[in-house]
Amino acid sequence: MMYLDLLVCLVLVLSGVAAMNTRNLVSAAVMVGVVSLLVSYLFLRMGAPDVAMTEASIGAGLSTIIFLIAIRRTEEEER
Amino acid sequence: MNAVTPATLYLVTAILLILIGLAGVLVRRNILKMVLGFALADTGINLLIATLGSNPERTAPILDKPELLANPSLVVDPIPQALVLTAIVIGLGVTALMLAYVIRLYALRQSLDIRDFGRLKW
Amino acid sequence: MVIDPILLVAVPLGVAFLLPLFSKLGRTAATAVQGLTIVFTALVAVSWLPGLLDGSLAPANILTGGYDAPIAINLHFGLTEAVLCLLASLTALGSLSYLSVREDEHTIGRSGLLQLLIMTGAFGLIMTRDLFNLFVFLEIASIGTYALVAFGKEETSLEAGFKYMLTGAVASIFLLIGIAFLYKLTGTLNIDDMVGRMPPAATAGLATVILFLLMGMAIELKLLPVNGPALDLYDGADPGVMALLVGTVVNGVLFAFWKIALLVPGTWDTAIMTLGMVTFVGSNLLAVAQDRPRRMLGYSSSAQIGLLVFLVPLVQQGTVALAGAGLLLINHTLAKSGLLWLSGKHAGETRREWTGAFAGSVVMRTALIIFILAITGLPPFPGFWGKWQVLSDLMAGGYGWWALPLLIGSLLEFVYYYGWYRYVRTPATSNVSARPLGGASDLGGVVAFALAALVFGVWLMRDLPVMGDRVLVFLTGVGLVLTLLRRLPRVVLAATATAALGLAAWIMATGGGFDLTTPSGLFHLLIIGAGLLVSIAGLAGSSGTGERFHGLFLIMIASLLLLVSTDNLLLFFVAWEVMTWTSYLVVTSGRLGAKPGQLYMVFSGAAGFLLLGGFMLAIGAGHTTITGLGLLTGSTAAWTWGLLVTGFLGKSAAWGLHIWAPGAYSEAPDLFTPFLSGVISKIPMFGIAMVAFRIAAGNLPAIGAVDLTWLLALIGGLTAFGLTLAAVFQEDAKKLLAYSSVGQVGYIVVGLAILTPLGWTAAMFHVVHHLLFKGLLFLAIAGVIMRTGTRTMYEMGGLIKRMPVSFISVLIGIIALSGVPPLAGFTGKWLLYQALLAKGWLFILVLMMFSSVVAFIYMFRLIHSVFLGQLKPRHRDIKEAPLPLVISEVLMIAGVMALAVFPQLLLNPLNAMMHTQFGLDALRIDGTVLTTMSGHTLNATGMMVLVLVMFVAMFLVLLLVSPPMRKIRQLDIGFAGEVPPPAEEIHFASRFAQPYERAWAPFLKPRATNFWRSVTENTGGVIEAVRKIYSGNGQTYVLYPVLLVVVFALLGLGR
Amino acid sequence: MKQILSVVLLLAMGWFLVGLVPLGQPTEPGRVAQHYIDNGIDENRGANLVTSVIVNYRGFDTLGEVTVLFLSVAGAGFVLRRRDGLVRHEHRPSSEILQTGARMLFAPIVVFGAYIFVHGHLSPGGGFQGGAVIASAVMLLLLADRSHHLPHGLMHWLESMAGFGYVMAGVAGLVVAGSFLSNQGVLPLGTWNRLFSAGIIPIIYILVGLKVGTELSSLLDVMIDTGRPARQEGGRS
Repeated sequence: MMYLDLLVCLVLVLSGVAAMNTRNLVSAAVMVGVVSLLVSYLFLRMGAPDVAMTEASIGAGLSTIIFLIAIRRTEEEER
Repeated sequence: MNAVTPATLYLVTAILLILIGLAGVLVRRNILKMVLGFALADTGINLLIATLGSNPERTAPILDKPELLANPSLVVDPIPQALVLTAIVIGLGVTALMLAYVIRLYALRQSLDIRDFGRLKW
Repeated sequence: MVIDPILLVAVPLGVAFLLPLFSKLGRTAATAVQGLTIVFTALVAVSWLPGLLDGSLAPANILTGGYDAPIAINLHFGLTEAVLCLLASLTALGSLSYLSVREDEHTIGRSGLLQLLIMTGAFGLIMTRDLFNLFVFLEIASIGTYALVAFGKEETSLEAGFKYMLTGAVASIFLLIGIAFLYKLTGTLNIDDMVGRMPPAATAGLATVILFLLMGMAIELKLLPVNGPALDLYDGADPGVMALLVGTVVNGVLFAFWKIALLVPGTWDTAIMTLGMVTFVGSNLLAVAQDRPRRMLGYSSSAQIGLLVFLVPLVQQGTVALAGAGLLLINHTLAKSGLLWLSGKHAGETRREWTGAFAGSVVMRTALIIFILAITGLPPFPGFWGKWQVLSDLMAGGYGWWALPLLIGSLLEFVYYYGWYRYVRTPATSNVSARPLGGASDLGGVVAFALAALVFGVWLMRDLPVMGDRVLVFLTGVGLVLTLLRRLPRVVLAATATAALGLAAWIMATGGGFDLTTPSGLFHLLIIGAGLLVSIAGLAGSSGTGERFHGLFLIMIASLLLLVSTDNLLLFFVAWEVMTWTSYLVVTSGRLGAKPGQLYMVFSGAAGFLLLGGFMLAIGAGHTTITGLGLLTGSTAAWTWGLLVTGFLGKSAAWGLHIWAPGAYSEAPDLFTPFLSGVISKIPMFGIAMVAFRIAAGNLPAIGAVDLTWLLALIGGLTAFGLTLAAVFQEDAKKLLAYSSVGQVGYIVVGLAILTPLGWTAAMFHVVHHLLFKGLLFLAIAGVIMRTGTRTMYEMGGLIKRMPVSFISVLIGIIALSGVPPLAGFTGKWLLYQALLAKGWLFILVLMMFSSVVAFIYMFRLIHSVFLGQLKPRHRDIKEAPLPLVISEVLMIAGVMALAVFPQLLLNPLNAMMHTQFGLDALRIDGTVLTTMSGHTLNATGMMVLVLVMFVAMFLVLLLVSPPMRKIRQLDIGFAGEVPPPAEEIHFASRFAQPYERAWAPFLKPRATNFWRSVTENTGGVIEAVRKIYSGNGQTYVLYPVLLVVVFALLGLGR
Repeated sequence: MKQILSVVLLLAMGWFLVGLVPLGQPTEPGRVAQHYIDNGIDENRGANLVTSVIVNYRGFDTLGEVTVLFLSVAGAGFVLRRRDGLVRHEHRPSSEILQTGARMLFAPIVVFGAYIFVHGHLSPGGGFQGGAVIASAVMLLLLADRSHHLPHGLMHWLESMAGFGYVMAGVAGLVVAGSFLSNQGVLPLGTWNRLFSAGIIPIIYILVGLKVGTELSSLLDVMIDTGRPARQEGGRS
């Protein structure tokens, strides 16, 4: 289990870096959503199902959606 | 390497997320990207708080089984979880407001570059 | 009956949730519901106040969730919370009325909700005792702020709001890190519980945790240098929104910081105090360079918050009384909200665009100056009492050095606030910018807060003995009424003032207030007498526009009477500061008085702070009375004496500090200048004699071989010499008299510095005499200016036939001034020279004699250029000065003559006075014969007779021998086909003293002016460089907090 | 240049943060947490201790949290209130299948959301999670049919009443037990692990769920809607 955790953390950090590095805002927003989703897995692992549910629905779900809406109403590429 | 506990792993990850997020805020000039950076840092903070209450030897603070009810000391501290819940919702609120600002600022200048929004200074 | 304070949060929240439904009923309904809610919250706070104040009610501990802390979240409601909540309610109420008339079609029904929730967030911040709950309410207040700042001016407010959000988000991150780890360390979130469970300060990592917590708060508090976005908000958002924030969120965050500071180990105290003080001084310094009043208010807010942050550790460790900090906070809330509301009522963006603002509105002008006086910490407003308390406590607690930056920062506030007000007082050339915005319906908050500041400040004085003094209360009351009713006809104002002063004089005379053998009695007579003369002359009215100073004049006289009679350092300083601001306002009411007025105020402010510094040293040594100053010894005595004397010299415009004087004297209203020169400039002399010299001269160490009193005399001598010289080259009659006045004060300084009975007699004699003859000169010249409409001497001439009384007044005045027999000027100089001789200060003696000679040059011009020579054609129909002015002049002539013929009338009481002061007599007086202790004699009356005989004889001789006079036509000048140069170049009186200019050149360099200019320029350069840190880039603003964290961590603070 | 400085500073800050890692290792729960673990069931009868903490012990926080959400939705609406200059998107009608699918899915998702917050005191989840689920159903509807208009009147009413109800539930505690948001004596606490138990906790969590659901829906509506012309002009004529 520890190794799975390690892997998740690694992916999580890499997604974060990718989110900040990509020029495409949509993929960046999705990456941030992925980070949230992975973090919610970690919450589940540490005995916090309530938090995991919230993080998944609000952090990964709704936040990403409003980011996408905002991107759609402005620009999709970082100039 | 046996010193690396799950808590250490989570905390370091959380700190990295905070730093990556703030780096996005400080280095990327696109205001939408800056908001994304804050969202990332917020996630990191949430992970950090939750980790502070975690204990791999205990289970979730839901006493829905008689054996847990008999021995409540098997569950983890519920307070940090409650705090994280609140923090997540507040984070969403702040993000929503920031995005509303981004949309309006874009309508104002047709640009998302932070440097275009510095008329007031000194 | 008290109301459960939990309803402070519950009721507005419930209403806020329902508000979207209410707004369907219409805008008025929603606003009414909101207004009622805020009134309710104010009532909750008010219901607790009396009980909490007199101690009959214990502070409430409010539980939520049914359990006590730390199990559940609890709130605390004591006096501090009640006051803060009341302030928040009142500001919210004012803002509601202010913003509701400014709503456009897009904001209707929406901004109200945000306002209500911002207020509620502040209540929560103020009351909660739970660390995380504090964070939640902080977010409520912040998010409300982020949204509401989008109210109003589109572009700027959005930019500012977004940048503000960015730094706010960083603050949240820092705070959460701090809160989470503190919970981990203590196992609780309740602040009071946490205090007892904090690990030892040396615990590894604790310093970092505290650092994040503090830096999060620093961002929320807008301390230097993380206050950039806040400044942008003041600049870009609607001022009404900012006013709301000042009263709610800003105070709430401050109190939240107070609670968080409870958790911070004492090792951080110095760091917090430094950060606060750096913010206070730095923000004030940067504000000086700010040309946009609203942004300037932002800097000022940062500064005030910095000051309060500085005080937090001191109050918590018990060094400074909570009341001191509380008064500063209340004062700031009232004044800053008021200023912001007012700033939104004028369209000006830059200070220049504020020229002549609110000229049409007595209410707004009065409110504006009340707020400015309050925020610059002048009495009687609450900030003054707060500052005094804080300073005294700092001195008593051994933190005396911190008073220095505090005073410097306060002086900077003078510079920019009165710099702004200078533009307001400058008459507008066009009427466009002077139109107030938004009508009068939103002025409720402004008027209420101005009244609150005044009434609360006066209420704080209730226990001071001054409130029992009938004359003072009466004069101040009448003065206040006249100030507010200053639109009444001028004659009515002057008559009321005269009557009030007459009544005051009568009361004082029957009460023995004019005992000339005491310094107070002598000054009482001078103040009331000169005041009456000015008021009588005021009956004439004047051509000037702004001369409606009678109300302020009465307040000023009350303060002067208090100043010369009190033994209490606090009361002396109160009176001093009231004198300063009343005289400043009168000076600026002159037609061109705004600019010199600013300079006057800044120098007076500096003088005031020097005095304050001196008093604080004495208070730190345990003395609160003027008499107590005599017990000071050692270096405290020397420093106190030095600060006091420098302050007094600054106010009296001694050489080097004189650059404000000529402008202020000459641009003050014509009728006020005599008082300024005759009385106000003598008050510092009273101070030097009766306050500074309470410190025994024997206790003053010498600097090297130089005696401090000799140094003082030298400054006096240089003043007399330098300013007399400058007077010679003036073309402007009033300016000439102004320089002359300041120069004459130099004589008094010398007399006092001699510190012998004879020297002091000379000084006091000159005080009285100078008041009489200089008042006479200024009044006569005022009459001439009133009739001719000019102050330039070469534009006058030949007025002797048209204005004979004025001519005689000036003639007598200059004879008295020059010190030639037979008038009392000679007696005065004789006394001074005798004293100098007896003391052996020959260099000073030479300097004084030389100045006297130079004075002839300018005095001659006054009579020659103005009254003799050809009458200008346009002055052909000129009349004598108006009767009230003539009456005043005749009264003063009588005084001058009386002093000349019977100097013993004054010298006898002075002799008695010196006997009390020194235990020695100054003179032996037999009838009219004066004999000094060293045996020199002078017979004033005899001399008068002698001079008269000689004069008549010479006159007859001249009449017999001189050829008959020949009439010359005025334009009897021929030109050989050349274009005539401008009249001023050929007029005989123009540049009259030019030949001397080259001879005196080395002495005439404007050294003082150049010095002060280079000071301002250099400071300005530094400010310009520093304020570039506010680059306007939101990203940079986010960087600063990170930078600050790293720097502080690297410094190892708190470990 | 500034970028490099930023990164260096962040690394330095990170270094100090990593210094805190030893403080974050697992420890026994603190005094307060131990009280919740030991007495939580006795005092509130809710099996889910997190819910007890959120709704009862730290209920005041949660009220604030709901307010934050309410405030940010209102704030976003306030900031986006002016329609000038905003980008407008063409509303391409989505495919028939998507629209029908969305309508069919709507009800089950809402019911699922309601289930989550009704059982908040028994199992993981509660008002916030349930509310978010409901909002996702609304979002589905909005995305599938951009011209779909939410029943704003009903939503506003529901939102206001849920919020007001929450405050009233708190006041009920104040009146009955003398403490705002108290769970003692307002409603019977019932038996552990039953649906009808835990006093007013489920009531409050239902109100929170309704409020959060409607608020998040309005948020999505505000964010999506403002691109369109004002309702009066673009109405269904």
